Amino acid sequence: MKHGLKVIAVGLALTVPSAFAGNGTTAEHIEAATAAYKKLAKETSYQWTVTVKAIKAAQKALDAGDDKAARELAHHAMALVEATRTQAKLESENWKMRVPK
Amino acid sequence: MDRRSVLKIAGAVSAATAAMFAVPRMAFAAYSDAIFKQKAGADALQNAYGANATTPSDQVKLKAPDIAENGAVVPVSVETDMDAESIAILITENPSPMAITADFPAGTKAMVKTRCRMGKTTQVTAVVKSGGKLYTASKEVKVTIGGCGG
Amino acid sequence: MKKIISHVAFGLLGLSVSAAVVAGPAEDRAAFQKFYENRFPDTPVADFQNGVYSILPAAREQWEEIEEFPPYELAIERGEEIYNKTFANGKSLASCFGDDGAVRGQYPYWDRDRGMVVTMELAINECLEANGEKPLKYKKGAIADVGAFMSYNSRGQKVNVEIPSDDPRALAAYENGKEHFYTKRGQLNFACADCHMYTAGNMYRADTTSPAFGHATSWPVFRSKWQSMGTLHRRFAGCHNNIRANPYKAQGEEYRNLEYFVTYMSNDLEFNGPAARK
Amino acid sequence: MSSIRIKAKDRKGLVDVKCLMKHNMETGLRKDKSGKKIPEHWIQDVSAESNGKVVFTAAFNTSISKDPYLAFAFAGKKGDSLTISWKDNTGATDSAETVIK
Repeated sequence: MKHGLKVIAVGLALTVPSAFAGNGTTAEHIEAATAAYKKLAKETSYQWTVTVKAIKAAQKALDAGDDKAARELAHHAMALVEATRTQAKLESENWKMRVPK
Repeated sequence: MDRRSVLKIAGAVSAATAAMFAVPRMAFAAYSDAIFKQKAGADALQNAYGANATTPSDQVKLKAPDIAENGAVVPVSVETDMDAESIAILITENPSPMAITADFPAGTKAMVKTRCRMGKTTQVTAVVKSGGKLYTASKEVKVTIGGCGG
Repeated sequence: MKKIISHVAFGLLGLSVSAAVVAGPAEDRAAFQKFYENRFPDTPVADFQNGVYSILPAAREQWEEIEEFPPYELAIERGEEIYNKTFANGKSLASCFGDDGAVRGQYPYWDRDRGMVVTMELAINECLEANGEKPLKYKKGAIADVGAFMSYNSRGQKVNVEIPSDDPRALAAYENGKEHFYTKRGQLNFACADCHMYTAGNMYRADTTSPAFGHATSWPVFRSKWQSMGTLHRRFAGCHNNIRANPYKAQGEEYRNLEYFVTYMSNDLEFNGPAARK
Repeated sequence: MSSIRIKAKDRKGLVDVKCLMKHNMETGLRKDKSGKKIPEHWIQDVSAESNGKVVFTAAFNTSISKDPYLAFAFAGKKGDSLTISWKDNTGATDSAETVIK
């Protein structure tokens, strides 16, 4: 149960892993999020609809010239990818607890 | 009700489509914008029945759910043991409240069942016309939106 | 824990078979069905095939009104036409599934030759393709109409999914479906079991979740929300969207295995499709 | 094939009628994908006739659900004919005939 809450918390968090914060152009940040999403999709069967939406929204904001919003959305997408990965990792074992005996 | 002009329309329609559908000549009940496009229920009643003074009556049996499963298809039925000529159903919160009028010639039971659309939580009123007077029963139907099915 | 020890003990005694028997699908199913019987003691077991209406009397009343003249009757008619339509090669779906298509009870099944789960919808399309016809789209439209016709003629057939114990691949497919059912997915972090087992009957926003016991019996359904017919896999995809997980491909391996598991869990109920749902 | 499906059963001198009419019942409030309003299109009048005599009439608003359902009952008997017809706001009509069971 604790694990479950953690996943939601990460998933909803808008803030970013700090290592990622400053460097690179916003376009690069969007690219990085897209690449991370694609990698996740290859490695697990877990993907969230919101991640794709965030990436698209980031691109749209960038195209509209809103660099700050685009960057935040790219970071949000990256956080969602990380949260999905955490979920996949936890669930690879945790599902067994839910099977009634 | 202008029965003759209704017959005329029905006749014309049936002539026009006889080759395709072989629609028999028959009298259609009178739809009219004056009843069904009215924004106020009382005006709709006035235009349908020539009166809008109503009396609540427990002899009017209105059946509708407390909470609609889906606002797009809410089962509603009205029935009465009174000797009735017509039944109407009004849905207060809809853009034009009058949903249906049903007329019963002699020998037909004063009962009608249908499925209605309700855009939001609303009062539903059944009106029975009997002996020139209007009797009613009302109830609230809750329409919820959102959730896995909504 | 005790159970594991006893398995080990059996194994040591040379009764290795019993481990598989004790912990296998049959035991899963017994525990699964028992869970719902305990959670909804007022619902007669056979009634679980009616979905959420088996536990919600107020909704049931409206559903029964709809069932007086259900919208899926038009789908059955359309389905019958498609079913009897002659292919370019002179055959028809009836050549594959018999005069009335009353074969619902045979699906889903484990196809030993191909090592995969075969559902009724998949079989319909394979029949079409084998006869040089174009396959149908899997979620709605003609496939749901034909399915409605075939299911209607199959009403009352017992759900009797088999997981052949002599083919480990069948058990693996079952286990894959089972894992899917109990695994949390999507941003909302829900497993099928969270909504449709452990909190079945609770309100989620404006809706009450249905028990998963009986989930697979009534398809295809006419759903008021869709204002059209849809297949079980259409609903699977809708559920995944709701929890913000990417849906899987209709009739892909993931959903076929999930159907295999969910239907097996409803063994001994009856197929009662098509049905009307909210 | 007619757009109307009828079930009519004699129950001790009272004929129970249930019918479903295939019709979109467009309210005029819906928009299509391009954002254009879909014009209202709905059944306005329904009439039932048995052995040449009108036994039931109804008028509908757009608030009657898609594929309208109607149930009513009249004095009649097994073997009698029953014809149900509708007319919509475009002037289109359809009808279906059945024998009471």
